[in-house]
Order: sequence, then structure tokens, then C-alpha cells
Amino acid sequence: MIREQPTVVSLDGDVDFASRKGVREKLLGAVGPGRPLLLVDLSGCGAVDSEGLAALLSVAQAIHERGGVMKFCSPSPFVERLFHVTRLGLVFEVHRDRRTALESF
Amino acid sequence: MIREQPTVVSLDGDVDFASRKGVREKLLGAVGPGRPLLLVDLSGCGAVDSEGLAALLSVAQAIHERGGVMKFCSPSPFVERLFHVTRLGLVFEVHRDRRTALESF
Amino acid sequence: MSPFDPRRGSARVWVPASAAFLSPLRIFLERSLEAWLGEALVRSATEELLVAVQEAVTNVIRHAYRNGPGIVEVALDLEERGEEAEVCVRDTGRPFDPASVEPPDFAHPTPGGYGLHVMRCFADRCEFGRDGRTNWVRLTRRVRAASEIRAETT
Amino acid sequence: MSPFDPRRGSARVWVPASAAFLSPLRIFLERSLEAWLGEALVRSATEELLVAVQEAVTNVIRHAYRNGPGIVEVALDLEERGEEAEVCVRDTGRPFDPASVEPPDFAHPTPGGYGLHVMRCFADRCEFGRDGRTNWVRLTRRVRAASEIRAETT
Ligand SMILES: Nc1ncnc2c1ncn2[C@@H]1O[C@H](COP(=O)(O)OP(=O)(O)O)[C@@H](O)[C@H]1O
Ligand SMILES: Nc1ncnc2c1ncn2[C@@H]1O[C@H](COP(=O)(O)OP(=O)(O)O)[C@@H](O)[C@H]1O
Repeated sequence: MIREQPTVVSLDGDVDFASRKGVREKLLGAVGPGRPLLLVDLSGCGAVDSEGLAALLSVAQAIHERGGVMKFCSPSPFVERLFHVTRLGLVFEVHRDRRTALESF
Repeated sequence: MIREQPTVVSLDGDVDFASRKGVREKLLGAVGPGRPLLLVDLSGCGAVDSEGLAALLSVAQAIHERGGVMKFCSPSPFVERLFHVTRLGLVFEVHRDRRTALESF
Repeated sequence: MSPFDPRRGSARVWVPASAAFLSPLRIFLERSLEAWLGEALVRSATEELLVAVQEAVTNVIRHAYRNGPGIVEVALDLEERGEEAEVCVRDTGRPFDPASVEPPDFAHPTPGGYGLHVMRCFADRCEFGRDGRTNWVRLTRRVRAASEIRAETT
Repeated sequence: MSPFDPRRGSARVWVPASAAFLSPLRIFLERSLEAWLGEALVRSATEELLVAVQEAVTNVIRHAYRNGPGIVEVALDLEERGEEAEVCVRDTGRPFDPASVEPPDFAHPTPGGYGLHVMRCFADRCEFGRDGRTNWVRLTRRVRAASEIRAETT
């Protein structure tokens, strides 16, 4: 079986109200034409707030509309709590580390 | 000729009004009994202000009174400018890098 | 804006209502809490308080001032014997009744609408009010490690 | 304290007169200048302005309030078309005449006495005054890269 290879993007700055446009552009710009497969590595990101999560959700929805898949890996404990209280951890597929996430595609 | 080996201390936090007591203690605590030879590496230090320089001068004077020598190395361009405007660059022996400083003892 | 209270142990900031000032504000509050509590500061609680504050400030920028000009005041209360930090966010934009806002529809997630919910989850207390022409949100959160409290009161 | 000027593009902070707040203050000013000027901010000029401000605040803590309780106000003026940053430090401690202070004796260095000299060297302008019961120091420094200024005015 040949496994499809997702595009991996590491978010390294803040993911919040101030940076939401740049985050959207970075993620949507990273996937090529065709069916997008995207893995977002959160290990290095700075401050995250609900507007940042909203930007991630809007990207996930755009990718889903194109028949693609977007997953996450390596959230900090704080980002895990934010996924938890917003219930977005139930909507997004979030993996503990990058290896596990890559194997899931 | 056997060269004397100075104690080398790297200052990594701020060297300012807030930290001046800790800086004094760290430097004076690092030299043993006898004639103190001290090299202070400034490459990693944070904010420096005139109160920080005053603390360094007071340590240099204490070491001088005990017949010892205190030198500096690796100041940032900003710290060099601070040495320059206070003329303390004329009082302290400041070397560009650690190797040159060690060879000067 | 409320008159200035010169009590020792409180820090206050005014910034333009602009997303560019979220980062200066957040780091100022974080460093002030560190200055105040040092090793006793609980990091995880601080992260949650700071994001709750950021949600409040973002709402002021987007909704109270509708992305137009305005000033946001943020006051951090540093009561010396307290175990809690209290952050009050004030604006002079349009009034707002939080009771009129529906909670998020978790079954149908939309990009947005989580701000008030995050504030309520991450603060121990979250109160809203209006004095004269000033709106305020007061967020309270215990941020000091319990062992420190005990050591001080015995 | 002077009345608040609600003009857009200025940031203001009040902190307790304590050395612990030098770091929150410095990083707030630095991040605010970054928020304002971005890539056009000249790092070396900013470092010098920020240490000049720190000297002023340290003098307020040590001399104006004699290490006792008090509030320090720091206002950063962010004029949108200006090439300069202006920082005003205010206190309500004892009055002070900078003209009465001797310059440092460079031939006989002592641990201390360099603060005013550093302020004057590292700011483009350094003015002192008193309004009512408030002392102020205003430090001005060009911090925007020249190419940016030209690009804007042509
Ligand atoms: N400070 C405020 N001033 C005015 N209206 C507000 C304020 N905060 C929130 N609101 C209103 O409450 C709604 C929900 O806010 P929130 O939960 O933060 O989600 P979002 O801001 O993403 O819509 C907003 O859409 C807005 O209509
Ligand atoms: N804000 C102030 N309020 C009162 N006196 C001051 C103030 N700033 C400076 N001074 C006086 O001026 C002197 C010189 O100040 P400075 O050059 O900063 O060096 P230092 O603070 O190390 O003595 C101080 O010793 C003090 O007497």
C-alpha cells in the first residue's frame, strides 16, 4: 500500500486575532492544487486564542470542501486545554506527535 | 612561562538596577581566597544600565584592593557604547573575545 | 476611564485598540505577574488568565470599538497578600449585555463565537459591568501556588 | 498625574516604583515600538532609548521616592507620521533640579553617578520639568530608519 504524503506546516508564531490572516495564508498557500492533505505541527507556536482556533477551523473547512484532510500534531498542554474547552478537539484530528500523525494519513 | 588561569564567569541575565546585588554576589562568590583573577564574559547578558556598570566597577575595585585583576570580554555593540559614553572602557580592560582575554592574563 | 488609583501594587496600561498591541500587553502582564509572585507563579493558570484577558481585549477592539479608534485600559491588581490576580479591561465603546449572547453551538462549530466561553472557562470569575460611559470586564484567577499561601499564613 | 490624552497612537503604563517592574516596563515599550514601526524600527537606537528610560525610572525609584512607595507613569508617544519616539516619565515624588547635579568626574570613576549622563548621551533630547506636583522627564529619540521616512514623504 502506498501511503499518501501530507504537506507538513509548522506554525511558529502566535496563532491569534493579530496573526489570523497570516496563519490562513500560510496554511492555504502550502497545499498545492488537487486534493489537499495537510498536517499542522503546533509544537513551536506562541500565544493561541479563540480567534486563532477560528482561523484554523476555517482552513479545515476550506480543505474539507475540496475533499481534503487537515490534521494537527504536537499541541502544548495549554493548546490541548483550549481544544478541550472549545470542543474543537472533537472536530479536529489531533495527534500527540508528528510520527503518529504522519502514520495516520 | 606558566600562565595564571583566571576564573571565568558568564553573566547571562540583566546587569542593571534590579539585578545589581545578584551580579555582585555572583562575581565575588566566584573568586576564591588569595589573589583574585577574574574574567567576566558579557556575551550573553541582557539589559545593562549605568547601575549595572556601577556594580561591575565596585567589584573591580574590591578585586583590585585584594591585589587582583578583573577583565571583561565579548561585550555586545550596545554594551561597548555604554562603556564608551561612561568612559569606563578606559578604566576596564575589555577584550573582543574570550580567547584574546584569556591570553592576556 | 476611571480615575487613577495610586495604590501600591497595581499596574495599569492604556493601549490603542489595535491587534498590534495584543503582544505588548500580554508580555507586560506576564512579566508583571513574575515581578510580583516570582517562583510562586503557577504557569498553567497564568497562561489561561492571559488568554482570557486577550479574548476580552479582542472583543473590545472588534465589537466595542468595531475595529475603529479607541483606547483599551487594562489594570492588573497585585494585592500583596492575595492569592489571586485580578485583571480589569475597560473601554468607552458601545455598551454590551453578555446575557444576550448565546453560548457556542458545539454540535455545529463555526469559525468564531468562542471568546466569551473561553473567558468563562479560563477565569475563576468573570464579571461584566458599565460605570457611566465605561464598560468593564473583571477577570479573576488564582495564580499563586498553594504551598506559598500556606507558608505565609502560618 | 496629567490628564489622559485619548489621541490614537500613544501607550501609557503605571507601575509601582519598584526595581521589579523595570523588566515588564522595558519589554512593553520595546514591543510597542515594534507594533508601531515593525521592520522600520532601528534596533541600536531603540536599545539606547530604552536604557535612557530605564535610567530615568531608576532615578525616580531611588531619588524621587527614596525607595519608598510611589507610582511611576511612562507614556510612549506613537505619532503615526513622526520619525521620533517620545517617552515621558512622570512621578509625584520630591522635586529635583537637574542643573544642580555635577557631571561625572571621569578621571575618578565611582560606582554611581552616571544616570543623567547616560540619559543625555542616549536620547536625542532630554528635558525635565514639573507641573503642579508632578515631575516629568521627556526623552526623545529618532528610532525609525531614514529610508522609510523618505519613502513616505515622496
Ligand atoms: N466587548 C464587547 N462589546 C460589544 N459586543 C460584544 C463584546 N464582546 C462580545 N460581544 C458580542 O458577543 C458576541 C460573542 O462574542 P465572543 O463569544 O467573544 O465571540 P466572537 O467575538 O468571535 O463573536 C460577539 O459577536 C458580539 O456581538
Ligand atoms: N528623579 C530624581 N529625583 C530626585 N533627584 C534626582 C533624580 N534624578 C537624579 N537625582 C539626583 O541627581 C544625582 C545624580 O543622578 P544620576 O546621574 O542618575 O546618578 P546616581 O543616581 O547614580 O547618583 C542623584 O544622586 C540624585 O541626587
